[in-house]
Amino acid sequence: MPVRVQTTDFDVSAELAALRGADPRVGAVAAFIGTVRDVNDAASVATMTLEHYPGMTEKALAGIVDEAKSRWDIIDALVIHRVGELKPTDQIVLVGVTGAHRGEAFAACEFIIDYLKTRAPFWKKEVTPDGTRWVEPRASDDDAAARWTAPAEPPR
Amino acid sequence: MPVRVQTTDFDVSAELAALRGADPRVGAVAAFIGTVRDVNDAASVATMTLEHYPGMTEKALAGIVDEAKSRWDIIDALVIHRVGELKPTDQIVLVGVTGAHRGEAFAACEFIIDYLKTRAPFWKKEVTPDGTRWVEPRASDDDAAARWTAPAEPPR
Amino acid sequence: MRDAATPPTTLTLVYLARLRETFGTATERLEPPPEVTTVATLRTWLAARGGAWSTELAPARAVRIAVNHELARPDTPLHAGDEVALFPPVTGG
Amino acid sequence: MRDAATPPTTLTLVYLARLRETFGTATERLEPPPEVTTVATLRTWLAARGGAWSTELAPARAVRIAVNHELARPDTPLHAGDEVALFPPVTGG
Repeated sequence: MPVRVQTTDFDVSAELAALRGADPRVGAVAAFIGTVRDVNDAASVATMTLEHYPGMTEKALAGIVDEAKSRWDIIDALVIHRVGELKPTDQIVLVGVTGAHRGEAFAACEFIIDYLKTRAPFWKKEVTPDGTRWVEPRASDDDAAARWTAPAEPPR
Repeated sequence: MPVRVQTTDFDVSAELAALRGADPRVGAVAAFIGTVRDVNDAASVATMTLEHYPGMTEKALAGIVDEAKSRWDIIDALVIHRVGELKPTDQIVLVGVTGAHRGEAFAACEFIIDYLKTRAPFWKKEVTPDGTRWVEPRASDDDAAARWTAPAEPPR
Repeated sequence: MRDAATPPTTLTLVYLARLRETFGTATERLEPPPEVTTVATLRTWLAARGGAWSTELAPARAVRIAVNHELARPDTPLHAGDEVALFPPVTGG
Repeated sequence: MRDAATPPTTLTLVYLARLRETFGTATERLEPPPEVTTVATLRTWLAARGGAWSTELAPARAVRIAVNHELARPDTPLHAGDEVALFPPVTGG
């Protein structure tokens, strides 16, 4: 159940290989990679800085992974999130989930990124031609996270 | 829209990096990797051989990718499927989808693997302690593919 | 397959996976009788060969048929030069 | 934060992202009055400082509050030595 916050980039192959280990029960790996776009809310983005709340971040991510493991029959899950200065096309976050079957792996992967987007203490500050601004939260992220609560079964 | 059938292994990082290119519109990459399990239908699997129908395979995969692109607002998609002899923990298939936002990328990725499982001409033959056997199709795969037809909107 | 030497009623049959093994052949060219105009009538005609053909192509068995690399339905028409593939439900991915 | 020199009513406040910038401080230790027993009463008491505090912590503003690294609700009780963080809705991922 590795959860990491780091300034450096990550290698997707190496991270997913480590997550799978040599476990021959794994039949499915679902993964999500978030990357920096050059446009956000109609403004062009030159660079962004990601800030977090050390101590709480790791606890929040571990809690989200634990919740995913309790909801779905998965084998393991991984979250790596970068902080510091990033530019368009840079990788921001990796979520990887292993399982015997793909349906549970996909659901858990999507759940983890949806919850991370609304519950893990990260904040983005963008540099645009009009100056520096804190990114506003998206209502669509709240909607995505709300899909996973009540009823007990996720909306698949 | 790369679609490839090959006997050799693939590197997930390199393939997803090529799929993303340097396109700064990409904000989300959803990926699925299928791997060989050592147990299938309660029998232990030593090795498996994947056969396909050359000519039709590429056409079927390209058709599934085109269908995904017409249904969801995604930027690009990739399918790599291995054939030949494989052993437990080997990678079988990679599906990667890029988009501006994660919801569409996840849906298209899951659609592609669900359709591939029921429509692309691949067959698995397993070597088990009881001898060699052709893998039987799963009803759960038919159910998964059927989720995407009628009603017109996929069940998200 | 559409060269001038091919009689207009010739089909190329392709058998894959378990069907290739049980039929003992991977491909054949054949000239079916005039009543074989669709995928369904071809299947019935092949099943009448008896033995493994009768067993594997019995109506209750799940058999997929592709014409010129596209999945076909029972009423898909056949034309001279078509490549017709018969195979079990797929199990890739 | 729970060392013997800390008075029992001392809280460590942490301000993050936009709130850190507008308040001009990242952290402070303070001793709130006895009526500050929950997250909600702490917020009201801080808002009464006026200026940016009043603006950013107005009831209509979306502010998230964590106690000891766990997201809290308005009725979450506060205890001596708690680390209480105030921040805008998160935007990671």
